[in-house]
Amino acid sequence: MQANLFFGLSLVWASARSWLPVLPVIIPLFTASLIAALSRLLSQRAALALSLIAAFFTASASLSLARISLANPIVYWFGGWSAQGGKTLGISFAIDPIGAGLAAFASTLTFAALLFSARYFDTARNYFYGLVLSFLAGMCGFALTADMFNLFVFFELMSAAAFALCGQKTEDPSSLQGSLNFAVTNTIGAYSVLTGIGLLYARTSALNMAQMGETLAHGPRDRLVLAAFAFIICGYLIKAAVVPFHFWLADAHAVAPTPICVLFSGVMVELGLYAVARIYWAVFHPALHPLLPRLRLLFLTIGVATAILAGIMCYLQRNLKRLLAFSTISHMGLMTIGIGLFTAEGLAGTVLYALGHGLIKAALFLAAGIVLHRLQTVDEIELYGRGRETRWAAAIFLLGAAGLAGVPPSGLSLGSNLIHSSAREIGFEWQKWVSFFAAAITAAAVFRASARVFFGWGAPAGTQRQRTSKSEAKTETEAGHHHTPVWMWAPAIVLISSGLLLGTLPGLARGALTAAARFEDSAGYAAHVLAGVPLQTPVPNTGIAGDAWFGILVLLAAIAFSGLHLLSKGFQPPRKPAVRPLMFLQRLHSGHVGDYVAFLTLGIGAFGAACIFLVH
Amino acid sequence: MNFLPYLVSAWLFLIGLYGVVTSRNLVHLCICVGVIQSSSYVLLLAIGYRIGRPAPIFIDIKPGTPAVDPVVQALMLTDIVVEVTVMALLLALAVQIHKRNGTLDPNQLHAIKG
Amino acid sequence: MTKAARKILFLISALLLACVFWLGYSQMPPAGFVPSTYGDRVNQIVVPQRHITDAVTAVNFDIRGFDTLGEEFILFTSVMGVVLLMRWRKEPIRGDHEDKAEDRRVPPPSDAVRVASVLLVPATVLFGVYMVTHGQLTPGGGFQGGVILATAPLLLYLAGTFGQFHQVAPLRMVAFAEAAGAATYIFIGGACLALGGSFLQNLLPLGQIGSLTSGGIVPLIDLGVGLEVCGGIVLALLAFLEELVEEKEE
Amino acid sequence: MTPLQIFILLFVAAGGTGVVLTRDPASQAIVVSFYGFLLSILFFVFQAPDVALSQIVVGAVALPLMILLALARVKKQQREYDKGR
Repeated sequence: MQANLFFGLSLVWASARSWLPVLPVIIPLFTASLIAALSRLLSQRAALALSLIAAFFTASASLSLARISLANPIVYWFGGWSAQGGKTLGISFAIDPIGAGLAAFASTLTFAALLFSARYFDTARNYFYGLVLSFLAGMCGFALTADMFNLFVFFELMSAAAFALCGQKTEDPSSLQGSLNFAVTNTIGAYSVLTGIGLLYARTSALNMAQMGETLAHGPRDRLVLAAFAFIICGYLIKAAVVPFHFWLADAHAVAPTPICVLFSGVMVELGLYAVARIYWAVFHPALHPLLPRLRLLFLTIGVATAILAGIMCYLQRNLKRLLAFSTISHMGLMTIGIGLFTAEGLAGTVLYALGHGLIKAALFLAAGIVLHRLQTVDEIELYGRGRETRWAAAIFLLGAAGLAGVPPSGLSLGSNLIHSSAREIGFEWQKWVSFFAAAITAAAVFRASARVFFGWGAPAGTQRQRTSKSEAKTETEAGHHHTPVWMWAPAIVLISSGLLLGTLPGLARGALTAAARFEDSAGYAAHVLAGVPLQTPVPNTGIAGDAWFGILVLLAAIAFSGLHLLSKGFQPPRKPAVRPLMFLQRLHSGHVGDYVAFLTLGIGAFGAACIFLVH
Repeated sequence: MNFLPYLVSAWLFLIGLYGVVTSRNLVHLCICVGVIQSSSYVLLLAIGYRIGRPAPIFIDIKPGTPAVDPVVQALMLTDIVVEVTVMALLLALAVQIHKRNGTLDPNQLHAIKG
Repeated sequence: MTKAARKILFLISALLLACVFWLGYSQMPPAGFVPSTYGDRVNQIVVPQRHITDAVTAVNFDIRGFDTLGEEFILFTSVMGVVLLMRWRKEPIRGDHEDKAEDRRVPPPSDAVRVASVLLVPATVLFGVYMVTHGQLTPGGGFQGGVILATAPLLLYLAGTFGQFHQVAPLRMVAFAEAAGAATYIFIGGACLALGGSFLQNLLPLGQIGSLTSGGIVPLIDLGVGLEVCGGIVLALLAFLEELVEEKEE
Repeated sequence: MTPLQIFILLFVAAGGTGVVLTRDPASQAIVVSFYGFLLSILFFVFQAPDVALSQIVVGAVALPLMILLALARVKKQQREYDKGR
């Protein structure tokens, strides 16, 4: 009897294990179609409950995948078309802790965003939940797949859902073009990716990343490979919103409903960078590794430009959501540097940084959503001193600013420490100061905004320059609300505290380092995917040096800077020559889709040209 | 001559971009995005084609006969579906923008600044 | 940026991009001679291993079936998105006024158009169904057939009134069919898992080569896809037809 | 490559250019339909009948229809907008 029971249980367990790899994609998609099919029968509450359950199970499935794959990546072949003699026919997932961790993270943020939206869309239809779940499925599939074209498919699934969600329920008369800018630039990016895939397919006759990498390693390292590299990487960099591809992100964030901003800033853009890292290490590293020092310079340039430009732009905003969006771009620059170091330490640091940043930024957006819910605007100037009542939002904003500065033990502090030490090792000591600048100025922007909004400090009117970025978002919920319901502040509080305490999680940094080392073991990855050889990557034994003072220094600098700004009544009147470059910078962010696409063309062209001249 | 398909593909990509950049009407702009997408069709088609081989339909020809590459054609099918769906979304967005602003000219939309 | 500045910036960048295209493409194998071991291997196994005579269908629904799952859901998602975007009826547009009936009067189509459209409907449906069911044998399949089927109700629309349109395509049913078609794909994949294979593993009997039931799960998936695509396209087109959408609200 | 293939390739390039340069969306919808048709012929002559069928149902029928419907709606909105002003 007992034996039977045991047998039955183990059977269930075994089948659950064989189901597990597909669950992060299947659960949300199936629930989405269920909600759509029953959209007329289900009440909104029931649809919400279903989506919450789906997000929860997706998160647990992804988490257990991350845990299992710590020992060895899981390779799952769809349709049973496994690799034969190093050649592939079918599509596979290759699940490693970083990918599965990102999927789990995406599901967690989706859960929080759904919870937040419980009362948020008073008139939303059930299709909204279907879209959110499709979005989640796209992100999960994107993080888990090991196939180049499948990656593109999930990229498009994610994008299609994101475009639609971005244009939802904006009550603002005129800013809807933000979602069109988003859709157009990202679609062009997708076709840049597809062009690159075509080039690679012509060379390798494969779509599996590991097989592509193997074939490229044995072929010539010529212009075709580099052009393909440029097209594919640029396509995903558009999603990652680095300079000069970053324009869409701020517009999209200013337009999108706040819960959706959480997903955009918290995880979607980071997934763009994830794809860059994944593709570089799985496909191009075997062929391009001699060029590594030069590629490093290229990525560092992009990262530094992004961090600094967006940092400045962030400080100039008066729309809270747009301010947060630019701060996301600035931090994406730092993450690009982390990835672009092409070291295990740098990647591990970036992963931790992305987690910490995602949690904190999500909480900040939720807080902005609370402000919008209570006060019907997110414009810093209009809100001047009106935020005294919204204590939850104030607390989250202040904590979030500290988190963005990277005070220990937040995930950002842990991550940036790793990135710094890696950068120091390969001779980029100065990277620290870029990081200092970006973290300080984005934190200072949030400090300044919260001081004005929640405490009424500084001058009531903004600076001259800020006036240009007039507020866009109008109410998303109906009428004024006099209290903040628990499902609005609770997710934000949970997110911010987990973001701030992420660094205390024992074994997190060590685990990230191990996972990153395996992630970058191209040969091992290929052998594992194609032949099932277990990974034997040596685990790096570097000590994780904590530099607690850095984060605190950044925090002090941020407080000092914003304090000075507020004391000096906002630099009024602006001294002309000093601000002219800033005004020029602002004018470039025109909201005109033609401008954005022109810059996008410039970006792809310049990146491609740079890549090709790397060889010569 | 055997490089013509690649040239056409590159040309379509660039001319599509040109259309997007200089567009004065959002519906026109969406269609130009479609032209960029068609660039990828031509590229994939050229990659999959093998001179002298038949289509990969093994009804009239003996199974196992060398044929053109079916994988690329499957990718193109996916690509076409993606095109039509993305286009529908873009058009819907354009219609909504018009509804809010009374114009489809991107030069007259000045909501987002800085 | 001014128009001129934008144009100049673009032309310079486009020149750069053209160089990248040129440098990259010039090292491609000439078109028509690109070696494709992947495609060759597929061509060799589809008939013996899968009893499918259309290799493209085999790739789409079996070998790389998971891609197509994603693709179907891209369609499904976009349709949801379009419907949500276009059904944005709660608040009046800026020039707030009540007049809606006036523009709705379309001149009635001439008899010739009406007759032609009605006559075309059965042919369209037949052709669409043929296409959906013969996906594994001949060119075509769920997607193409689905789009063709979706044009049938539109022909009716062309022929006359919305009333007939509604009779043919009650919107709730269309919406339901679309979602059910999408769910079918996952359901089939899951059934393969439950039978002990991996997701979307073709475990059904493969049938006689050349018959309608050949190909194992492929014809079933084809049917689901046909349903989904047909429903999806109808919904998307309807979403653009504002008037109908309003009726749908009630 | 056969002359036919080359010919149609050139036509496609010209067609794409025509689509972009037709600035009026209503006539563009017609040009797009023609362009979709051209592409499907291209697919046919390059031995891709499956893709050609898709292209013809999408590019020559569904897509232009969608564009026309969108334009019709825009037109109607424009009238209401002008009246409301």
